[in-house]
Amino acid sequence: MGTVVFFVFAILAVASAWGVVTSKNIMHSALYLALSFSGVAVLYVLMNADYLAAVQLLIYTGGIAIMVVFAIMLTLRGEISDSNPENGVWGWGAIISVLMFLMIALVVLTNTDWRVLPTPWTSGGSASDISLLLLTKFMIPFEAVAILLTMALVGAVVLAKGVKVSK
Amino acid sequence: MSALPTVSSLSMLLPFTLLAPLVAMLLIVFLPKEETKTIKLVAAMGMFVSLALSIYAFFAYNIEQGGMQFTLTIPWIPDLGVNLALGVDGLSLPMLLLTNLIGFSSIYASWNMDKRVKEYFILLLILIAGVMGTFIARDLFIFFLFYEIVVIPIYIMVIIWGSSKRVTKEYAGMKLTIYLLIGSAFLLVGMIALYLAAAAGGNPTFMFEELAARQDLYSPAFQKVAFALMIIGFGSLISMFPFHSWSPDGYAGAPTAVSMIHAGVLKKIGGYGLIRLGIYVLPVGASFWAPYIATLAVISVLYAAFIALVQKDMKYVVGYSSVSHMGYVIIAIAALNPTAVTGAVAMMFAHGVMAALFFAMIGFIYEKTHTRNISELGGLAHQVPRLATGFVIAGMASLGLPGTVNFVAEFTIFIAAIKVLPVHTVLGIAGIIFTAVYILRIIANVMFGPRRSEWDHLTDIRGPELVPLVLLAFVIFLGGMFPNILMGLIDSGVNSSGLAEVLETVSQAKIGGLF
Amino acid sequence: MSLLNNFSNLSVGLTSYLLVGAMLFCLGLYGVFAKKNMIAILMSIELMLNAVNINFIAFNRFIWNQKVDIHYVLTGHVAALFIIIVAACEVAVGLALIISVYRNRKSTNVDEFNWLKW
Amino acid sequence: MFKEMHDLFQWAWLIPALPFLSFLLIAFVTKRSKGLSSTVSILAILSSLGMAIAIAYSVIRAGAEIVEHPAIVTVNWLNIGGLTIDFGTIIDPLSAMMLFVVTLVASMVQIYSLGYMHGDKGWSRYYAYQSLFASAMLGMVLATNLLQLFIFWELVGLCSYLLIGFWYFKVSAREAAKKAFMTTRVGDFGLLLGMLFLYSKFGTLDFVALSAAMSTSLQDIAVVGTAGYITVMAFLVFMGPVGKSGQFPLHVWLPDAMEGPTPVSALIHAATMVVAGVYLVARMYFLFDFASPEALQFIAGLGAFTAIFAASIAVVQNDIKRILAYSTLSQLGYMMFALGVGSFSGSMFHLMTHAFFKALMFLGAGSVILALHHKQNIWDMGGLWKKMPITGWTFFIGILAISGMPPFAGFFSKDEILANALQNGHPIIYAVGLFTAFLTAFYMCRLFFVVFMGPEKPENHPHESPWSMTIPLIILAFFSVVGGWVALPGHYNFAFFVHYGELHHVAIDWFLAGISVIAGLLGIGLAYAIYVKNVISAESIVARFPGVYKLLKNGYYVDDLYLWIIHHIMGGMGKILYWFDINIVDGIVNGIALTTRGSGKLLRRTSTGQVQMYAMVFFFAVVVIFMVFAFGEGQLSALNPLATLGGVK
Repeated sequence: MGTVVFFVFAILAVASAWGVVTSKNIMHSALYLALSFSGVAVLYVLMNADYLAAVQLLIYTGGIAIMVVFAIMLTLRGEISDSNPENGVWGWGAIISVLMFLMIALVVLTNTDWRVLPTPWTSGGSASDISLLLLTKFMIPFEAVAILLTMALVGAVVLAKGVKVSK
Repeated sequence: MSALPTVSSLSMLLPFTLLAPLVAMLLIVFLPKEETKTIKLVAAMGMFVSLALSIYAFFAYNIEQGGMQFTLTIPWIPDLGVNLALGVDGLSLPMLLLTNLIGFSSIYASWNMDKRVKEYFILLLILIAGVMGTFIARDLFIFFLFYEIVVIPIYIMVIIWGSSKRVTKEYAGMKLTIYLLIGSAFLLVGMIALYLAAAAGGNPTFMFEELAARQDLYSPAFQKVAFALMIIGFGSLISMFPFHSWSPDGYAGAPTAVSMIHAGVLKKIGGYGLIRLGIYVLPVGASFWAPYIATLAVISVLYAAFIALVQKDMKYVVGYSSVSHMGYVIIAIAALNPTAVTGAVAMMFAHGVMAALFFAMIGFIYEKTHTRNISELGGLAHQVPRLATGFVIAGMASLGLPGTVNFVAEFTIFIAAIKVLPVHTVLGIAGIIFTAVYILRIIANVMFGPRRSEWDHLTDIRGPELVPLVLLAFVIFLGGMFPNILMGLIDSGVNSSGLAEVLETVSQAKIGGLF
Repeated sequence: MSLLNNFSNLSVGLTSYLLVGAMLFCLGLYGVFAKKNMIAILMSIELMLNAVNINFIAFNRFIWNQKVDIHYVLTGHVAALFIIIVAACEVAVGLALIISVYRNRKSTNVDEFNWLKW
Repeated sequence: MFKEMHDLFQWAWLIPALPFLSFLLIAFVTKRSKGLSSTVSILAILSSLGMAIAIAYSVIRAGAEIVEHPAIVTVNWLNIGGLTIDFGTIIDPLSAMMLFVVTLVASMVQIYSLGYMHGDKGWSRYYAYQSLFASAMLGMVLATNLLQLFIFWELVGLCSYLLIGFWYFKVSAREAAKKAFMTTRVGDFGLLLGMLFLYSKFGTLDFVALSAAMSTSLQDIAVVGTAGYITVMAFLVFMGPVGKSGQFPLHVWLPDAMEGPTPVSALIHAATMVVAGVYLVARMYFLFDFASPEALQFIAGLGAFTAIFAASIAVVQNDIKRILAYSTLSQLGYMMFALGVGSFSGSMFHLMTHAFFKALMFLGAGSVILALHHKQNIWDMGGLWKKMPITGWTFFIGILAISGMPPFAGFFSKDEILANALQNGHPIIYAVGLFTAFLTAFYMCRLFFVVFMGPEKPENHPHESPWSMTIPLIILAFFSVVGGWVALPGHYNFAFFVHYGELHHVAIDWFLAGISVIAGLLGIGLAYAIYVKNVISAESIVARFPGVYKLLKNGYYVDDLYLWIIHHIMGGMGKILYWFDINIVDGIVNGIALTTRGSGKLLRRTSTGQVQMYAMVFFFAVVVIFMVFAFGEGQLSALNPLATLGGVK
């Protein structure tokens, strides 16, 4: 059962990602992106990361993808069907990406010493478990991230609003 | 290496000597830039303290005891074996004194400076302190550190306060700096190689004495390579042919004080380094390269002398003449003989004083007439007799007239080198004829001859401007008439530092047919 | 041949997740390399970040260091969480920048932005 | 008695020290006051003269003792490992004689200058240089070793330079000063080399020790080739005197040196400095003696050649001082060949007498020049005999002395030299010397007759010079007369004190002396015939040999040759090397810089500004590095990521 689900959603995620980078219409790209995020969220669930799956859906699919769509709408000029073109050297990019993938795959597949557990653990991964960690061991990074988030918020507002030209 | 600083008597003498100009520099930093008079006075006072301390050191140094004195050793980076080790012996003390003599004079030679006075004196004092540091360092790392400190102010000073003649001052400054940096890059490689070789048995060190004491760790092949690197590094610093071309252009572009310090002392770091690091630490390498160096040195002597004959700009004449004179120092070093090394150090001292005086006088002439072109000048002895006196004294010292310290030094070099390298030395001595020709030419064409009315408005040097003339001429004649004052000290330096034994061993090995 | 062994044992294990992550990462990389539109590049970066997250969680899921306390087991999750947060910030600021640039240059085409050129 | 003498000799260093002190005083204290400057200088040199006389007297009283054992006092000057040099004073008859001559002529010249330099702006400077010169010259005379001698030798050269160029505003004076310095420098190069080789061979420069070391070394049969070595040294050392004493081919500077004030010419370029070379050869006579005979023969030949060469040029010169200068050259040649033929005391004797009468004549010429407001061409002068009786009479004494007329000083010295030349087996040199004596008498009398006897020139208003100038003339004239009498036959004559090796008492050979006198009389008669009686026309002789006349007039074109060499060979060499330096050496440097810049220009094309491009390159590099490590050979495989990645080991 798990295997089937995994393959379905893994293929979904990867195929959507393919769509993101190949689609000529940037709006389609954005929608494929949302789909890909959702596929990944399902993979999280399969790995007992329920809470993260929820976060993924909320932030990525619900937040980021939507924001991207808005940004596209704000900046869109010209023909929508050719809004997401490749540059002149995309062939090289493709080759390097493939080489990169081969490299990673080689490492992954040839390494036998992953120290994989005989049976993966099943408990944990819930919101309560993570919150415990965040408030104890990772408290300082947590606070730092909070500040970062605030600053990003302010920064985004300031940037997007633009500086007023003083008269 | 003990963790505590080793304390000797008067151990704070050298730090104070080194710090005096830096303290003056800091004071100047906090002075308003309109107060040019005060700035100059502060700079002069700082240098005066240094000069007084180094004169004291010169006479307080115990010649009988010899070796490094006034030492101060503070471990700095223990893991790397770097020590903040200061000290002077008979080789470095004359150089320290020379630095301060010229530094003090150079302040007065720039007394009429009116462009960005504050920055000028700040940089000048840093420069002097840097040069001083190289000579009192007992640690290769510190030596190199101070050497690099020196390069930066020179670059800035040439670019801002320099003058463009045949080449622009920017070109001159770049050439000077890049040459020195390339030289120091070779040096750095050699230094690291030496350090690693010396640390092969553990206990890494940068101290000159320690490096020299670990002779058996350096294989002959290593010594040859390392010495070749040193030769390129120090050779370009001492302007040995074919690494000399920065020297005339650089001096011509530089402001007076920089020319004085550069020709007077900075160049001597090359010779000093070759002695202290080259033949002291790497005697086998030195004896391998000695004949080649001697040949290059002779080429320097004759080649630069010939070129000086046809120069139109006074500074170029003196620039090429300093290349020529440094050839004698290199011949002496290549002779690998204690007496010759004594002569080499004395020659560096003598040439330093002479070149500084020469450049100071040319600087005054340029400042007053705004030209250095020999054909545009003439008969200046009418209007500026004191300046002419200084010019003639410098010229006579340059051509090695007896009674000047230059003669003593040259004679010592010749008498020692002629035994070892007769052909080279004879050719080198032939250089004194050409030296006479070009020196007399500029003296005659600039100072003597009919009165020229366009220079009637010139005022003779007076007041503070006289300081370089009086001080440096006094040293030239004192050293020339009573040579034991200087030569005794250098001799003790050569003998007590162990250099003499090293040289004896090398020359015996040579005779024994090891090579 | 370990390679064959791994393929024969093609149940859903660590390797499968890592390969999915690698694919996503490389597709993102391609997007970064080949796209002209700045927003498309930003999206590709998001893909790459997702790939990283998959790796974190996969390692967290399948590898367990016994020496570590039970409460520390979820470190990979925390890392992924932080990445998501930072990615959110990044997208927010990035999009704001893109809009700002767009406002000045009337373009989101990176080919036209070569101020880094000598 | 010897003890108290030694007390005196201990203080010999004061003789050069006093003028030096006066130099310092004038330079730093009395510069502004003309009267004080000259007073200080003259007082100092007179004190030195007094001491020199006292020393000469003591030397004569000591007799044989001092001849055998010179009184030497030394102090250490330079002492470093492997090189020890002493400074000191040596008192023997040779140096005592020189001290007397130098201090006497110097005093006379300084007193004379009171009148001659009257009103000159550089008065104090002049006396400062004079004092410095006297000090250096005396220090040189007293030198105990070759280095000390060399040092003072160079210092007198410096003073000569400064004094020739005293009127530095004259271009001719400036060039003459430069030339003098440069020419002597060429000779000094050889001297320095010789000195260095001597030191490296014998380990000492002290005259006494060097002589001893040489004779031991020569006796040591095991050391082969010492004689040849010494001969080479001798030739090198001799180059110094060639330059300083104006021997051919380095004689060119002396005629030009006449651009200096006339008293300077009298002191430096006639009486004292130019004989320094002769003195050096005399001091180092053992070196030439130990060398193979070619060395002395060479000296004799060169001296004789210079003598006749310069005399022949002097015949056609018109400038009064240049005639005297060529005459000086000729007489120096005399002294040199005297040394070469072994007439040691004859040479020294001639040195002394020549100093008296040549200084006399120069000062007389100065008196004439001053009276005629700095005219120097002899054809602009004439009929001065009546207007300037003292100058005329003293000058006449000088003429007779140099022409070798008995009983004037030149007769004895010249005769001794010529007689020695013949007796020691050098007939050719004797003949040359005799002919030179004839020429000397001729051109000197030509000078005298034209200047003093010829028709008066109406545009001149000459008058006798002041007493400060005439008194030195009279004193020097006195010595020109009696100076020769010290060599009259007898036991304690000049040769007894000043000799080298075995003492030979030579009686005057009246036959040879007669021949010399006849040669001199012939010269005088010829001059009388041409320039007073006009029996023979000078113009017709010139017209018959125009080529020879031109050759002589231009001094055999030696000057032009040297100028050509300096301009074309040395200057050309300098230009070529400068071109090489700027274009090749600098070109390589600039070329490297340009290459760096060019490659920078090329490589910056890769910085397109396209971030994507950069990223691609970056990741491509990652892949490549991975490949290298994964599939590389050797040491790289130790870092193989396939083996090391994955899991904590």
